[in-house]
Amino acid sequence: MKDKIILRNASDIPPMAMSMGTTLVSKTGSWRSMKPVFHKEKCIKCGTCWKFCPNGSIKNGEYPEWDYEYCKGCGICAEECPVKAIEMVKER
Amino acid sequence: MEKEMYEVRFHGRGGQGAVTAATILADAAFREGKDVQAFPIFGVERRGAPVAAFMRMDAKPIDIKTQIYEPDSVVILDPTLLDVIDVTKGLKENGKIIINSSKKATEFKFGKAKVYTIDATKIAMKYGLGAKTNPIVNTAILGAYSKAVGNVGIEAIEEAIGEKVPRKKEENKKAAREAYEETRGE
Amino acid sequence: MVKKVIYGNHAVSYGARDARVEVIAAYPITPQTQVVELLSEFCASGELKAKFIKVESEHSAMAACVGASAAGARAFTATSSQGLALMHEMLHWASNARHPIVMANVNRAMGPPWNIWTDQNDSMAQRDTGWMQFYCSTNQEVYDTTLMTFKICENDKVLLPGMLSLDAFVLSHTSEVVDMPPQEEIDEFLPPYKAKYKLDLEDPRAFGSLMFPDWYYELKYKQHTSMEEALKVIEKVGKEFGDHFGRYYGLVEEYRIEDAEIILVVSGTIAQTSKDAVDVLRKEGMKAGLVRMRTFRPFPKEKIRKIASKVNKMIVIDRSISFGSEGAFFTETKACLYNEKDRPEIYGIIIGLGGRDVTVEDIMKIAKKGKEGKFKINEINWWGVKL
Amino acid sequence: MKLTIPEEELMYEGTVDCQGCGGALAMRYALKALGKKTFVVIPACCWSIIAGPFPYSALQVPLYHTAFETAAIVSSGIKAGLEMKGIDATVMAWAGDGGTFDIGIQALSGVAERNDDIIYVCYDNEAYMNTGIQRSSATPYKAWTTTTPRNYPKARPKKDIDEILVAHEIPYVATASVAYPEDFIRKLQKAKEIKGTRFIHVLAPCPTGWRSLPEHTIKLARLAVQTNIFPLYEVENGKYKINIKPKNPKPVEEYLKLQGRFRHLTEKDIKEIQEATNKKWKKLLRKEEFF
Repeated sequence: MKDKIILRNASDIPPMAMSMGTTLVSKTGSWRSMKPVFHKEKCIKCGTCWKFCPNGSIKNGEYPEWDYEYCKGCGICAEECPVKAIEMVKER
Repeated sequence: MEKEMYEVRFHGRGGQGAVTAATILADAAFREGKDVQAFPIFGVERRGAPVAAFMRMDAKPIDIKTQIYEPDSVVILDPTLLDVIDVTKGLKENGKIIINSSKKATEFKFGKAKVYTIDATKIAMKYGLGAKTNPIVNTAILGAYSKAVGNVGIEAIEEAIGEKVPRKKEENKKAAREAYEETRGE
Repeated sequence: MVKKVIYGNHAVSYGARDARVEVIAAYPITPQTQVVELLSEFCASGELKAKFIKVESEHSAMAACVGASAAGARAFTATSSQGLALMHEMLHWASNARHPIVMANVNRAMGPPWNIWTDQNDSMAQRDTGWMQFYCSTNQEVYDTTLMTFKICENDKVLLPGMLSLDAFVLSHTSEVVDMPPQEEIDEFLPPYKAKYKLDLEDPRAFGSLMFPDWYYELKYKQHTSMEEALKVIEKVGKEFGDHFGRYYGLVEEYRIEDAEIILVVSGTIAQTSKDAVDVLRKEGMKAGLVRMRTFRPFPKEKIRKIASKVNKMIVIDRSISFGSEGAFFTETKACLYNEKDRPEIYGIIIGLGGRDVTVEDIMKIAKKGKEGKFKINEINWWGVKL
Repeated sequence: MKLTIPEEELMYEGTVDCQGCGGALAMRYALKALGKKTFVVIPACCWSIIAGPFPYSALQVPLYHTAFETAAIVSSGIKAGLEMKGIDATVMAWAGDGGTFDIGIQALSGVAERNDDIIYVCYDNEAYMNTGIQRSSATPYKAWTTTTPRNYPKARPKKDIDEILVAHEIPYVATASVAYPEDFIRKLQKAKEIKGTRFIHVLAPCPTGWRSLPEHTIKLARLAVQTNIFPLYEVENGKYKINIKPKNPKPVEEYLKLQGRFRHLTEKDIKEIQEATNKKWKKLLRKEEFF
């Protein structure tokens, strides 16, 4: 599903603009200038960060897991975390 | 240009059913094996305003799609129109004029045209067609047409009425038949 | 088989009914109203099992058809003039998204001033929207073309929308005899539409998303190729229709052109009237012929080239005008002949705009004047304009 | 973790919405609420881009892109087509404020008047954001946009689209905010079970156009509710219910000051906005009381 669709010539495309793959090919993680860093010890597993991530880039587990391949670093998770368990730090 | 086709013009007022009359006559002629066309004057129809409609029939297929300029006969649904418009305009020499009127045919004079009259209003009222202020005379007048012109049979007109008239089919057929019986020429 | 004396507008309604359309969306406009009125009755009585969306505008009519077609349904609408103009954006949408929607357009002049009578400026203005365009000249042809257009549009090699045009009043409000075959036979000719591409829960895809220059161009190439392919499909379907019902149709109708010295190129009801003119001219000794243009898009280029190769003179009569240029059929006819070695002299006539009646005498005079070479060759000739 | 909304994700990552996009988040919620048997229709708006360029799609459900003013009616067309094909599913029109309040209102009104069976969601970011922040009729009073410069900001209040839809007597109209996903999802799920035209208006902050920080998206969407600038309420068959009634409404200034689009406001402007907000809130309370 993350595969790029390879198109060579007109015969490879349908007669209209119909999708053949998913946006997972676009790795938006490269957009980040700030990165959410998780402090597990503070986490109360409330799910707030997961709930408010615009792109669903936080996966649900016992604790939240960030999908850094796609996370754009908007900082909503850190801002909304009720116990400040998430910290935005500069990307290197 | 030689003409084998037969063309009829109807005059009435918006709401009197002139267009339907043309369509019923076309339908009837079609039932007798003719190719036909029926159409209104290409305009904006308003209730009460003078309107015209046309019927064209031919034993051969009809190609022509023009309006009718020189009809073989003219049918007048509303006698008050006689004062308002030139109902004989373009009418062929020796053409026929069928008028809804209680007067005798001899009381009218339109050049060489042969005139027929029928009190279609009286007949329409008798069969309860339309309102008192606006009797629907279009089926009765077709009975008169059949008698006067003779190129479309009254039976075919009755059948066509059955097809094209939405309500009071039997009354309309009776009105046409009665008009057919009563129509008199000059 | 049922033969009935019906309006041209009702021929459209019966055609749509017998094509078993599934979704209708339409907005009334003079002189198309009877089309939608009768279809409403068909839907209300259950005679036609279809959803009729009574939209608030023509733009929405076409948009609803687009949606229905995207869901895989057979969709139909009818309009005229200003309504067609309002649809313009969605006409592109329907074609670009490859929806085989069928539309009847009652050819009516564009305002202002208000004019409800016939000419082709409304449909000609939609030339480049990617719709196939067919012009009818009898009520029978209106009915038949409605059925055929679905089959042409839905062909896998075509997948484009199609518009059939009928002249305001001269067909729309004129009653003529129309022969309607039994439903079983129509169903055999036109089976239910099975969309190859559609919105599907089992195979969810996005349609019409952003497309960069890297592939948009190829998509347009494909759209054009399909339009060209339609030339063959139109002829094939016309023949198939004839084999089923005895009435054959092609891209154009050729009338007495075998030995013609002068050929009239005409569309719509004027073409039908022109047949009478040709007959009389022939009786008078002039070898006149007629090509009735049924198809405008795709333009039947090869057909025209073949016909033109045998004559010295052609007169193209247009009931539309591209201001500052000329009539649409005139332009296209000349354009497809330019590189031919032996091309005839071609005159362009504008006639009958806004419903001005065109008579047999008009056509005869035009043919005679053309034969004598008295028309301007590099300009259009306005026939019957009061100067 | 403790989840208060459905876990299933029907939107793929890799979408090109701006950092902190309220519109992307709103779609994530909507698909969670409506599930897999949903057809989505998107007119010209930010989501035309977010949904992915050819040959890719961001949604796990069928999606049709359509012209700016046609979201509502194309949805009706799809619904009609599906019904003819015997397919029972939800059709959701998903349009921005431009496509709803302005260019799309005619078709939307037609659909609502006929009570066509669709859900229409307007994700409202209060300007033409996709074309670069031009004012729409959803832009609030005195806000800056690229067509309402700071020395000549928007002179008219935001159009009350919800009341326009209520006036159509459709079975369900609701407002929502991305800061209250449980409420938004409940409303969508309720709408899903109703037949006819259902209209949900969700406030979706736009950091790019509001000149706010991406991380403030939820905060702003929450403040809009807590200041009564964007009250959460629903109108079911004409009956009003306000979902959140702040005990001590926050001053509008708290909401306005976080947004660069209001940077030029004077004390007087803020006072004026506060008064208008209070008045409108009172009116809403009355409606709830009487209807």
